Amino acid sequence: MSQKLSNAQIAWRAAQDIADGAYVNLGIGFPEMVAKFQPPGRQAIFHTENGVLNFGEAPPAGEEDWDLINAGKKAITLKPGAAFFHHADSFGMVRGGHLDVAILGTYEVAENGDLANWSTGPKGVPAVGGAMDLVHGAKRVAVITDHVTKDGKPKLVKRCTLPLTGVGCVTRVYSSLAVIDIEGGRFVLREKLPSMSVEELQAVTGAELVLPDMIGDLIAPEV
Amino acid sequence: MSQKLSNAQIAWRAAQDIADGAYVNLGIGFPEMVAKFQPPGRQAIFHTENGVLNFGEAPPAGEEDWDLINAGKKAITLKPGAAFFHHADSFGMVRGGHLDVAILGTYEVAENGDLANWSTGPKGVPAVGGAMDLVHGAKRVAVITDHVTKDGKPKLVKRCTLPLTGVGCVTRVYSSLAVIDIEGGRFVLREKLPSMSVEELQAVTGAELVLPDMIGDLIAPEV
Amino acid sequence: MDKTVPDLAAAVAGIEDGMVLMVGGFGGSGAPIELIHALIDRFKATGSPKNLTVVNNNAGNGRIGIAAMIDAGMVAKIVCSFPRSADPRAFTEKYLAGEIGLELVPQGTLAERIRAGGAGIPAFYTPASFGTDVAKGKPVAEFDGKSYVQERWLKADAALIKAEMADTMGNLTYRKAARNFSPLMAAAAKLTIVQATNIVAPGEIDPEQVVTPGIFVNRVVEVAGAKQEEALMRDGVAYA
Amino acid sequence: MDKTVPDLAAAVAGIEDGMVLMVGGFGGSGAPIELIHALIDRFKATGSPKNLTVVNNNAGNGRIGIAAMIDAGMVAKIVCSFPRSADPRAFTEKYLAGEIGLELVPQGTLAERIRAGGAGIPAFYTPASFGTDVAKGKPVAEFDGKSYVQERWLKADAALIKAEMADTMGNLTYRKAARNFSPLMAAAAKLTIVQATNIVAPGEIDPEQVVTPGIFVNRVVEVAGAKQEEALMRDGVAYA
Repeated sequence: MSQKLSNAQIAWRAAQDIADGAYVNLGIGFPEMVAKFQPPGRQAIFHTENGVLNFGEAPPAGEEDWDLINAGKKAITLKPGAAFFHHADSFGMVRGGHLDVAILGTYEVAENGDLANWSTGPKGVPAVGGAMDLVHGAKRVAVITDHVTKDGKPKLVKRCTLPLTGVGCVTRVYSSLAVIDIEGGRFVLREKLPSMSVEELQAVTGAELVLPDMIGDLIAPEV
Repeated sequence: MSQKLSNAQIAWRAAQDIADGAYVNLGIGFPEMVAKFQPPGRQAIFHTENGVLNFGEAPPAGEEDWDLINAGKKAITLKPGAAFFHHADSFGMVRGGHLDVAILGTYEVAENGDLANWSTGPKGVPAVGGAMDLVHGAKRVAVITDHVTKDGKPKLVKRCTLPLTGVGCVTRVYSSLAVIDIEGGRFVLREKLPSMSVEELQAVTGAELVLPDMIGDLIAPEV
Repeated sequence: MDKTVPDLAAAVAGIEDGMVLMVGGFGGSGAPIELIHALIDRFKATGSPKNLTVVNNNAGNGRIGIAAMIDAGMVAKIVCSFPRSADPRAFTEKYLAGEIGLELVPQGTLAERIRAGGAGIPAFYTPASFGTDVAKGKPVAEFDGKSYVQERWLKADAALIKAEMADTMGNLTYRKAARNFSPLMAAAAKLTIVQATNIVAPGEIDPEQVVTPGIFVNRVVEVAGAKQEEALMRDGVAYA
Repeated sequence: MDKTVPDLAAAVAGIEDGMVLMVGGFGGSGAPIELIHALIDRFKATGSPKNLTVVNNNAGNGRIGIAAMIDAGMVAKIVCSFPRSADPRAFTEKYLAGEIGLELVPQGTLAERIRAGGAGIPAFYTPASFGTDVAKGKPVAEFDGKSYVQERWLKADAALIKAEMADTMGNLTYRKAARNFSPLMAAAAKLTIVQATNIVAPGEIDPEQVVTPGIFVNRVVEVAGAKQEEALMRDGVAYA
């Protein structure tokens, strides 16, 4: 297992599943990278919690307008057809099931769909932001993540050990090694790196992988 | 008891208690008349349930804009400093305690503050509109009413017999004969027609009048 | 990402028997008359949609709009706060004959239930109707010493909405007090269908002036010379 | 009906010890820096207000705004969703020392609780935080087979709000994404204090473009050259 997808490649793979015209929220940090890899001919509409729909890339340095930021407090620009709204309306969109996809980072994700991505434990200052809302309501909640921690421990687990962000909310995991759906409380393997055997993948996954008849090759370009 | 205030005079009396700058909702029909009698130098801001603040009088016939109406579906005009908003925001203003005064008509009002103004019984088509919301939230909920029904029966009663609009919500009654506060579950007489004795007033009132030391004269100009 | 459809018939496609249909407007202000009449046209031609539950503040006026839907026999039930109007015959006659259902909801509760439906709030508490016949059978609870009624969200299969300006992505503005229930209904329906006086390109509506963001809108059809209910009433129009 | 006040000191009068204070803004976007600093000035001169509970999405950044209030010792507790920022030292140090309280609220729940406070909804149900540590001790209920957490409204004694345009009656617009929590807070506070870039006469704001109607606003003060938090950060300003 010398090979794995880079973060950019994971983001690229997640972007391939976003349909033209989809309304999408990308979590702060790593998930924001997904926006870069929209396939040609498709236009997703990005939502940010602080009240903007249809924002675009960061402006050039020095041209920031600090009243025009995303949930990560980074300066953004608008695309034609954008809209502003207040925070209650913004989270109405989230909870109300109006987003097609939310893509989040994670510390752990469990085979029952539980997500733990907001706290690594009781020390330090806790901060939850919009994650606990985002995991509810979006038609599809996906996570993008390295398959294992820096110490090599599985991030895809039987049950989360860290404080939960949401219960039974994740439907798909894009990892550095595989694409896995969560169905009926199980990890169902959809794609894996071609260089890797199912046994090798199982060995670094914390819960049993269900193996359908068809398992695709997870192939991402150099990005 | 040959004498009583006209509807216009009742409306005039109610208007005297509306402070400059007050935010006010006037119920459909008779209460709308209160707007005509704002004392000189005072400007109330009128709210209508269908999403307008600071509307003014009806436009001349033939100049109506039917997208600019009040809750009674009558054409209105705007004053400078008006605002439009949707129905949930409009009733947020109502329930949220942002209106200073709501003035409603009534079938019955009880000494415990209960109001019955939406239904005269199970026959016909029931219709409630915004009354059940308006009786909650306004800092002061007042009713304007004839003191008795057309048959001479008291409209100010010990307990309502008709279906309630709201429980314990009314704080002041402007009638054709008196001004009465509701305090501690009792009718407290504040003003009465000078031509009428307390005994005569009590005789046409369905619950006991509490008599404070000072009872004012209810005097309204010819309007 | 172009939500425009070519005509009214295409706009109202997919509204089927038994659906819950929200209809924007308060009286004639904001009433999407042309969309409603297109739906009646379909019913006359095909016998569908029928058995609809219609959510609106009122229950129709005269012989046009929602009243014409009732006259035509398309409506099984009305959810509204005030089933009266200048000419409420269409509803009144069927109601008194037991041929149409009525769920009477206080106006602010109706607005908030629809807002809750769009915002993913399954239930909330309101002081409105506590202690009245309208609250019978509903859960009550006390908060800070005051009593409240629990109300549930209200969602729809489809909504018919009249906007002033729309861009092709479905961002909307409304004209004056015509917005009333429409922004709430647009969010609470699975299929939100909009007739707009004027359709423009994305970017032509100032993002700060969008009232209903396009995320809540599925289809937009331009109806330039939209009729006002009151004008049709004075002309004595009967549609059903 | 003129809600304008002559200066910042007059604007923040009446905010007293122990009050719950909502502060608009999301990070620096919409942060009413000048109102906050006027409140700090009063505290430095008089020792009051202190023991404040501050409601904001964040818990301050650098040594200005809310962070400077914390540094000055005015804040007993923060209610927020995300007490982190580019430079969160002011809060972090006091929090880890046990000198400041924290009520952590999911961001959408925070927005909805404030909205409920302004709209007279004492409690509502949300899916957010169900099954997590944040929901511990809160009532839960099931609707249509799904579990939800009951949340209570959030109100304030006062709110500090930054607007773009205000008329003298208190009707407001906001600049771009700077509106965020502000329209909600303006409605949820007893005393809503606004700094506006530009104050105009009634009628100069199109009634369709008013975001916060004046009914929610008590005082308006003009602050023409308002500072942006990010610009002050880059200049290394420390206010407390």
